[in-house]
Amino acid sequence: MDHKRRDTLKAGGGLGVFSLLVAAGLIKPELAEAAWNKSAFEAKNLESALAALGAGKPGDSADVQLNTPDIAENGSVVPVGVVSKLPNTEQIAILIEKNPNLLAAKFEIPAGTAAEVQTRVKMGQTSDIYAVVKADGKFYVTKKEVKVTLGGCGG
Amino acid sequence: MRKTLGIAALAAMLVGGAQAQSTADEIAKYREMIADGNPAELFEMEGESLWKTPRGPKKATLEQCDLGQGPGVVEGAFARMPRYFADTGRVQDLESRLLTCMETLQGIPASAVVDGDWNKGERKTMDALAAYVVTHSRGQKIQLDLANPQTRRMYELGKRAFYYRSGPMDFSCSTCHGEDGKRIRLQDLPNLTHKEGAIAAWGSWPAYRVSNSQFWTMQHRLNDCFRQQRTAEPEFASEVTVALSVYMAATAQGGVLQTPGLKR
Amino acid sequence: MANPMRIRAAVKDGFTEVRVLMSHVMETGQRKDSSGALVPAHFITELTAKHNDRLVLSAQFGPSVSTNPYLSFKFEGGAKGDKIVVSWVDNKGESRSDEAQIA
Amino acid sequence: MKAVSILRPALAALLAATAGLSAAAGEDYDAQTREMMQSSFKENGIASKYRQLQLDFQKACSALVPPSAAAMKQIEAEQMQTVRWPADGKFFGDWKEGEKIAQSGRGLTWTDKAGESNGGGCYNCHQLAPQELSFGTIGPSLHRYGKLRGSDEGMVKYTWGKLWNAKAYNACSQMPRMGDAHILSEAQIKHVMAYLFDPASPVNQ
Repeated sequence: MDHKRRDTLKAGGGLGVFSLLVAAGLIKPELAEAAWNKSAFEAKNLESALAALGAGKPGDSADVQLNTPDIAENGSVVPVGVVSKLPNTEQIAILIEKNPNLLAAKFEIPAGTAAEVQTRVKMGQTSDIYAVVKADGKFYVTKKEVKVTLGGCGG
Repeated sequence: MRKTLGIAALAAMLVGGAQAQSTADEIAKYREMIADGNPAELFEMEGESLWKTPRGPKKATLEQCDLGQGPGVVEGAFARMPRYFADTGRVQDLESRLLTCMETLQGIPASAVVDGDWNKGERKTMDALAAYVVTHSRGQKIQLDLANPQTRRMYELGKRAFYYRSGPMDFSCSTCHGEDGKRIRLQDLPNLTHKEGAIAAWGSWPAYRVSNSQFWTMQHRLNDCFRQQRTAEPEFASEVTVALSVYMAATAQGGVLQTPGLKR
Repeated sequence: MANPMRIRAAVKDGFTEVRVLMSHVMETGQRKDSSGALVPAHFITELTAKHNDRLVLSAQFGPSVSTNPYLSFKFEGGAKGDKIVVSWVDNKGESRSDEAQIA
Repeated sequence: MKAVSILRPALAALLAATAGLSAAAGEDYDAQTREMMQSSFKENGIASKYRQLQLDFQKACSALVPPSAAAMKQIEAEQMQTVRWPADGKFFGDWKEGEKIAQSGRGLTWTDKAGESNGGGCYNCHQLAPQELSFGTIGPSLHRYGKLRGSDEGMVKYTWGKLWNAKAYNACSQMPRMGDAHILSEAQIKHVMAYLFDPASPVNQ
C-alpha cells in the first residue's frame, strides 16, 4: 500500500479528484470537469433526471446498446454494459427508473476512448434501465427491463 | 458451464415451457456477466498485506506460519487442507490453522476470533487472510491425505453430522444438499454427497457474496447453513465444522479449486 | 481508510482494456442498520483514469453503483509497461489513487 | 457402524479397502457424532442447545441406512396422533395472507426474536403461483393445487394434516411440521390452505 500518496490525496479534503490533480499539476485545468452533477444525481423522476443531464427528450436509437441480463439473480449487483455505435459519442449515462435516485453513473468519453463501458448497479426492484448517450451534441436513449428476483431462502 | 446446464435442464424438466427455460438462460447470463472482476480480489490484496504485517503482542508477521507444507509455504497449502497437524494433535481446516498461527506467532488469542462477530475485528482479518491463502491454491487439485487415521475419523464424523436431523424444522445438511438438481428459490443446491456437487461447493468457497458484499470463509458459510437449519450455533472452528469440511473436501477429492469464488 | 484498488490493463487488437475493482461501501443513505438507524450515504462521486498523463475516462457515480464498484472500458493505443492511474473521491472527501502497468 | 457390523468381516474389509475411508475396528462413530453435535454448539438467542437433541423419528431418519418399512409405518401412526384439526371446523382463511406466509422464509433462527410470527417458507421448496419465478424444487410443484385436486373433504383434511405434520404421511419427509412444531399458528395454516385451494388464489390460475 502506498500510504504516502493516499495521505497526500486525503489532505485535499472535500476537493474533487480533478481539483486535486490540477493542484498537483498532474492534469491541465482545461481537462477538469464540472463538479459532481448534484441535480442530476438527486433527480427523483425520469423527466427531471433527463432535464438535469441537459438531455431533454432524447430520441430512441438502435445504435445505443444496453447489455444486461433480463433477470438479475440479485438486485445488489446488476451488471450493465453500454455500447454506443454513434460517431463522436462524448457521454454515456445509466439510469434506473424505479431507484430512489434514478441516475446511477455518468461517463465522459474523451476522443480515443471507445464508447463502451461496463459497470454494476443496485436495483431495489424490477425496473427499466435507460442508457442515455450524448453524441455530436445530441442525446439518444435506449431502455431495457431487468427483473430482480429473490435468490435465497429469505431466512 | 456445468451449473448452467444443470439449472437449464432442471427447469425444463420440472416446469416445461419456454418461460422456465428463459429464466434459466438469463440467470446463466447474469452469472457469466458478473464472473469477471470478482471483488474477492480486493480481500486477497488486503490479506497479503496483513500476512506480511507485524501484528499482535509479539509484533510478528505470519510469514513463518506452517499451513502443512512447511513454515511460510502458502502455495498449494489450501488444496491439502483440512489435514492433521502433529504440533496441535488435531485435524485443522484453514481457519482453525490460521488461529494457531495467530496465537503462536503473533500472540493473538484464538478467542479474539472465536468469540468475535462476523465482518468485525479479528474475524474480518481472518476473512482477508483466507482470501490470500486460497488464491494460492486456485487451479490446483484437492488432495486430502485420506490415509491419515485422524483425517479418516473426521470424515466418518462429518458424514454422520451431514445427515443429523434436529431442531424445530427437522432439517439436516442433507435436506438441501442430498440430491442432484435441487434449488432453494432460484439458488442451485449442490449435492454434497457426490463428487461433482462437492467440487462445485468445496472448490468455490471461500467466496465473495454479491448479496451482501461480504467475503465469507467456509466457517461463515457453515455457520449460516446451521442458522437456516434452525440448530443452535456451531462454535467457530469447532469439531463439527472441521468434520463437515473433511467430508466435503474428501468427497471432492481430485477436483480443481476455483477459490476464491463469487456467489449470489 | 480505503483499501487499494485492483487495476488490470491489457492490450488487445489496438485497444487497451482496463478493468478496475474499487474497495468502497457505496452506502445509499437509505439503508437502516440493525438498530433501525439510517446509515449515512457514503459513496464514490468522481473517478478519473489516465494513460500516462492523458485522461482516458472520467466518471461520476451516484449511490446506485454497487458496493465495491467494478468498471471496465477501453481506449485506443497503449503499450505494455505504460502506466494507468485511476483516482476516485467520495462524498465524504476521502480519496484514493492507484496505478498499474499495462500487461 | 450398524451397516458394516452385519457384514461378514472379509466383505467389510473389501469394502473398506475400496472406499479407503472405512472405520477402524471398534470405533463407535455414531456415539462420537452425537457427542460432537452437542459439544460443538452453543446457545444463541432463541436457538437453544436443546435443539441439538434428536426426537426419536429425527434420529431414525438420520441413520445412514433408512428405517425399515415397518418402522416408517410406526412413525407415521405416532405422528398422526399429533395432528390437531381446526377447533371451529373451518379450514380456510384469507389467501392474500396465505401468500405472504408462503413468501416469507423468516423465523426461528438465532437472529430472529422470540414471539415474532414465522413465515412458512413455502416458496423455498415449492412452485405455487406461476408469476413467482423464484421458487425452489426440493418439494413438488403446487401450481393449480386446488384446481387439479379438487376440494372434497378428504383432500382438504389430507392437506391440513400434511401442513400440520408432514411426517404423519411420510415418516422421513423433508417438510417441517408446520403445526406440530409451532412454526405456524392454526390461523396461519388456514391462510395457507386458502392460498392452496381458493379458486381466486393466484396458485389456481
